[in-house]
Amino acid sequence: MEINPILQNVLAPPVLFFLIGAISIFFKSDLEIPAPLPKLFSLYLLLAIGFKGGIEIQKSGFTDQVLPTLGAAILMSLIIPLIGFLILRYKFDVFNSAAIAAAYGSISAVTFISAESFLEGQSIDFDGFMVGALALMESPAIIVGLLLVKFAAPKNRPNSRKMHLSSILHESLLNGSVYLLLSSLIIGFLTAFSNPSAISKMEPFTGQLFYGAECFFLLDMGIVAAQRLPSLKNAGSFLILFAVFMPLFNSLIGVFVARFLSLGPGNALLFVVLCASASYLAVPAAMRMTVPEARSSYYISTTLGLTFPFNIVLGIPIYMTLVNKIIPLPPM
Amino acid sequence: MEINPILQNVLAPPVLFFLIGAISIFFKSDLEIPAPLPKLFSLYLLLAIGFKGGIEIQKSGFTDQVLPTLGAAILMSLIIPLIGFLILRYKFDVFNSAAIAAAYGSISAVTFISAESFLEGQSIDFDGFMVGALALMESPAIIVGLLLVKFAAPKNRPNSRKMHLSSILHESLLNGSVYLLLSSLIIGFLTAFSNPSAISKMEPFTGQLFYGAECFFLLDMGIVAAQRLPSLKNAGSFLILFAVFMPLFNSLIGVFVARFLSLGPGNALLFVVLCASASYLAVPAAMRMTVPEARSSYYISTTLGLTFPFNIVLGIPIYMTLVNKIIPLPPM
Amino acid sequence: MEINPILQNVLAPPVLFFLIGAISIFFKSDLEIPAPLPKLFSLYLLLAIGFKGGIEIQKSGFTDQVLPTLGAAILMSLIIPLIGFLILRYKFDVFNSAAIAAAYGSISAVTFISAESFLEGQSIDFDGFMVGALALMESPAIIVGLLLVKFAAPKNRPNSRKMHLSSILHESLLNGSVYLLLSSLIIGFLTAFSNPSAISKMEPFTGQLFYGAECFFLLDMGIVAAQRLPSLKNAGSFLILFAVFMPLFNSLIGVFVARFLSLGPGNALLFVVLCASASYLAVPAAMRMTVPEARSSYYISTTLGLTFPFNIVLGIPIYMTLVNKIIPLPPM
Amino acid sequence: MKRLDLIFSERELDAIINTLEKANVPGYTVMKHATGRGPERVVTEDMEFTGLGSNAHVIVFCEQELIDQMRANIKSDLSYYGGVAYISEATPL
Amino acid sequence: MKRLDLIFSERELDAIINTLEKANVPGYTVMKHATGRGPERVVTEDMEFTGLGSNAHVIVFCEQELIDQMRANIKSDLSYYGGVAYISEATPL
Amino acid sequence: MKRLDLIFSERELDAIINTLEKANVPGYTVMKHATGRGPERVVTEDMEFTGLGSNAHVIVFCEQELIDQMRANIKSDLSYYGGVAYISEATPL
Ligand SMILES: Nc1ncnc2c1ncn2[C@@H]1O[C@H](COP(=O)(O)O)[C@@H](O)[C@H]1O
Ligand SMILES: Nc1ncnc2c1ncn2[C@@H]1O[C@H](COP(=O)(O)O)[C@@H](O)[C@H]1O
Ligand SMILES: Nc1ncnc2c1ncn2[C@@H]1O[C@H](COP(=O)(O)O)[C@@H](O)[C@H]1O
Ligand code: NA
Ligand code: NA
Ligand code: NA
Repeated sequence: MEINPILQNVLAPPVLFFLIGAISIFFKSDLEIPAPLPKLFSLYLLLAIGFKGGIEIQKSGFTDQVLPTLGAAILMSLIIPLIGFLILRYKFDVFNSAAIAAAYGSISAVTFISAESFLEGQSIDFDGFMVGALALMESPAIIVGLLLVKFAAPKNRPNSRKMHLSSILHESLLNGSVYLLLSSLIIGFLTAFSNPSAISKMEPFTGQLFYGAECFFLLDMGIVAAQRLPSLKNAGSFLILFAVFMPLFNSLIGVFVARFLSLGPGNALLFVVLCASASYLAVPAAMRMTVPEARSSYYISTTLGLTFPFNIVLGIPIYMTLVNKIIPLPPM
Repeated sequence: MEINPILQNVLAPPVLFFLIGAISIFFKSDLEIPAPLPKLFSLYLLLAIGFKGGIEIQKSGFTDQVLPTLGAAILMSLIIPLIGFLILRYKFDVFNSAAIAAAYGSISAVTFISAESFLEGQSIDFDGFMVGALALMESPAIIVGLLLVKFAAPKNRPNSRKMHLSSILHESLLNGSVYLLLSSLIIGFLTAFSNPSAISKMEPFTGQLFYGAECFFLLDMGIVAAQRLPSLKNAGSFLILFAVFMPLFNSLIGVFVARFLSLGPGNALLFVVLCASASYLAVPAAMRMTVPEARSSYYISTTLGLTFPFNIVLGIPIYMTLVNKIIPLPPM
Repeated sequence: MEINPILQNVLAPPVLFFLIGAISIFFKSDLEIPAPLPKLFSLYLLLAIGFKGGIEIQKSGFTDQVLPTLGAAILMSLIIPLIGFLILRYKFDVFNSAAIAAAYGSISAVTFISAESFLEGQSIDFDGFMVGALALMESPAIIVGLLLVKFAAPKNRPNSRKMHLSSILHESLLNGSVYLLLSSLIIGFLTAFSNPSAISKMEPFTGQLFYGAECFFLLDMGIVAAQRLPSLKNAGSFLILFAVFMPLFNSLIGVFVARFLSLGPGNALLFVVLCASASYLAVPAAMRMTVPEARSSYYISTTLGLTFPFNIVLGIPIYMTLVNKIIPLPPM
Repeated sequence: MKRLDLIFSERELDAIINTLEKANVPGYTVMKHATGRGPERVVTEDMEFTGLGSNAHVIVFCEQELIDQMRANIKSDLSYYGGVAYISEATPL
Repeated sequence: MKRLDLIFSERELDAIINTLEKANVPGYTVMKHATGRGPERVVTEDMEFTGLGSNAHVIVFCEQELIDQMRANIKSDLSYYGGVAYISEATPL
Repeated sequence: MKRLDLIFSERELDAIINTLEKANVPGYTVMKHATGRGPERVVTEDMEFTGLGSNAHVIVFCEQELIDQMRANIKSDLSYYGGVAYISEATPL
């Protein structure tokens, strides 16, 4: 009963394409998706998910659940990096600890998308406003990470010109992927509000094409993830364990918060997945610029090489089982 | 009553995506659509609009209106650069005047596409043969521009090896974007004629996807346009005024010609937009090769940085108001 | 009666786009589809054709015809390079003969796709398992080619470090395009088996978009093919004749094998096209690495510059006529 | 004349170009999408879509004085963020 | 041996390659999608899809004599259309 | 310090990087998508999607000794598969 959802998940096209991407690296195939094609799919997915989310939010309106859920989402993205930081400090310096912790406090949009596809495959409902939670959880962890560096390591730094509050806010809120997701969300909202006929004209692009483009992108992500693995070895076993147990730990907190918020099973899974996923777009970009002392291979290899595949292949069905166990079915 | 169509236009997804692209530059976001992705969308839009236009022309046949409209379109693309040249000569040398004037005599396919989307949003009909006018108006202005250089500046030029008539025709007719639009038009025509079942097989690609791809491309165009603005400052206020008033002036001529041709409001708007828009694909390519004395930043910054955004955001609804005021509703 | 199918074929959008691509080169238009956009379409087509083929195979099951046809396909891809090698040895050394022969023993997925489009245009049925034949025919010819080099030229080679059997298998089975096609086929099969609801979610991407993407890619292929033509001149008339007569010869063998297998006209055409087409993806990649002594311009110019256009424009309708003449209509 | 080759993360491109412009170099050329390995980092093509991006290779042909003038700024940028800078001789055609 | 670096608008690539081929250079390498600034123009990546395109960086390893032979042609191309050309020393490995 | 420029088919990139890594070079930079012509082959952009791919341009700044150490391996790779290698002088900024 616990293997079944995992197998079902693994046999869905997005996960299968992810796996063949990864396998191509182990077999040293020369399959390659050259730059900037992955960027095209990455931009497309952010635009489409934001746009559709905006429409859904406008349609469903701000129900009772929306504000508490969004608030809890932001809270989680503030707390998780603090916990992560404390754990990582056992082994790493302030810079690396803060950078890695920030990545785990933030989110991965593609993991979120995969969870949505999983729910659709199981015919479980979820709400559009969860995309709002996705968008709101990208940035706060970056701010926490940078503040941790600012206050925990004030004297070590030869050159802290980039650490003014304004540049911290800039890096966290105006990062390309944050900006595209948020502004597509707003456009979706405005369109549903003032121009509903345009929704059906966008639908073939943002809706129908989405699942296939997701598969194509996951094929690339499989390649990328598998290419990160060797550098994980250098990172040491502490970090490898962290990359698997931190998402599990975060999912546990997440599922109890979801229960407290009385979220339905679909929304609950998405909430848990947001807590459990880690960022490889916005956070690395911000950390590379503002905390160059941190080794980028640490925060990239763990998030992309281990946490992402773990979540895509095993995590999502595990979290679903967790949700089903811990959250009582809603009355009705 | 005059603000309403502008607001309505601004709240449509293509214009909204254009605006968030532009805003991303003002906020110094690192959102970026790396080359050659914009080229992909640019090629796609030319192919799709040509193909669909060719089908429409075959379907509707050559009605009474077609030939006069196409003739008037070509005439406009010959006259506008002459007027522009005379105006620009107050401030600029022959080379720059001819190059800028040629850009304003030619057209912008994306402005045309935006006008079509605007009409669809307002449920106003227009005819497929207007794509023929689009295709026919790309080249003549290039020829006029090059002839102006050839005759107005015969002795200044150290090296005029490129100015044979054959190379003028080559640059104007075989430019990649002209060629792709024209040949897609012919393919659409031939397909509708001899292979109508293929139309529905193309429809998901050239039809359904179009609106979304247009939005994505306009996101990039917003970025590009906003990045041109700083160099406009160097261009001086004369050129800035030219970039706004020349399209308005051209739209005025255009609307009276459209009235004279008894075009319906949809076709009339498209005709006016063709007159008012300026080229950033075919003309710069041709001018860079044949009139290297002209500063490319002049003709690119004005067309892309000011005229294009002006037309997309404000121009189209203004021209619609103009059309509604000046052209009597067709009987029936 | 024989010109009719050719004209009909030439007036279909994919072939028309191919032709305008080629014509753009003859007219020296600067139309260009910059790298890596062609790779995007190439990857997409392989993924989509594999996925759809896998679904079809699962749906139709392994009928009586499947195994004999697949076996015959493999056999053809072993025999054709041997014949080709014998012919080419009249003029070329072992290295060049083996490399060119391998290319003609293998297949071109886009030629196959064009034949499918041709059949759909003529409303002739064909079976999904033919994609299996496509996938199985890519590699064996590579192995034959490398074995020919290994045994026919053992002493000439200064450096044969790459010619271990393991590396021969690696180059032939793990080439990117072979791998993507095969694994997409498996994913399609698994999806149809365990996750049929996902098929309709993939359909807009792998199905509806396919025809348009094929047209876009053929536009590029027209450009590429026409750019190969000048280097064909250097290759000499023997190779030029080979590039046209070898496919015709292979189609003749193919049609008799198809008759022997009692294939219906649709499957027969696809089988013949597989025999007649030549590889420009998997084989050149493998030969470049393992037989650097062979001139890549020989095997690329013939396959891309002549055989591919010949098959797309004239070959397919000719083969159809052949199939109709030689294969009796199935009873019923 | 000298040729200055700068290779560093494209995320620092704006900072470096600022330095070049402030020194009034006669021109510069930027090639993006470079990958590689340095003492500190491996940069691979497959990571380009992530927040890390790839490297930029900047070439500047200019006089030695200009280089001397920019040296401190460039060195500070590169030492903080990583990257290499090399000078060689070059003669205008 | 010498190394010749040419940087100019990709629109002039055919003309320059013609010049190189006529001089029978042993080979050349082309890197497109370069951007930059020169005395006359700024070339940016975002403009690549427009009619202006970006720059090409051409490297030629060849003997000094060949360079002398091509000098006039290259200079004329570059002076008319813009671009830079620099020579440096290079030794085959 | 020296600058080593290697230009060859991207299909041989892994082999060459192996050679560099074995010699413990301090770093290297790779620029792909280069095209060109050599004594043996023409490499064009339009062929990049086929099995042939395009060229890679690899730059290594390192000491002369390392180059001497790698010479044999690199030469063997390049002679078998094609490509060029040139050394020039370079001074760290
Ligand atoms: N010795 C070297 N030779 C050539 N390129 C180098 C060398 N060292 C570093 N690089 C380049 O500089 C980039 C930044 O290096 P790093 O200092 O490790 O951040 C690397 O990714 C390489 O592209
Ligand atoms: N001093 C320089 N150093 C490096 N690249 C240059 C220099 N001057 C010009 N360039 C390059 O040459 C291109 C053409 O310059 P221009 O002569 O302004 O058209 C520029 O876009 C730069 O990429
Ligand atoms: N003399 C040269 N100067 C610059 N690049 C060269 C030269 N010779 C060869 N190349 C480059 O090296 C690649 C491989 O050459 P080949 O040895 O013909 O395979 C060519 O495609 C060019 O990019
Ligand atoms: Na998280
Ligand atoms: Na105009
Ligand atoms: Na074949």
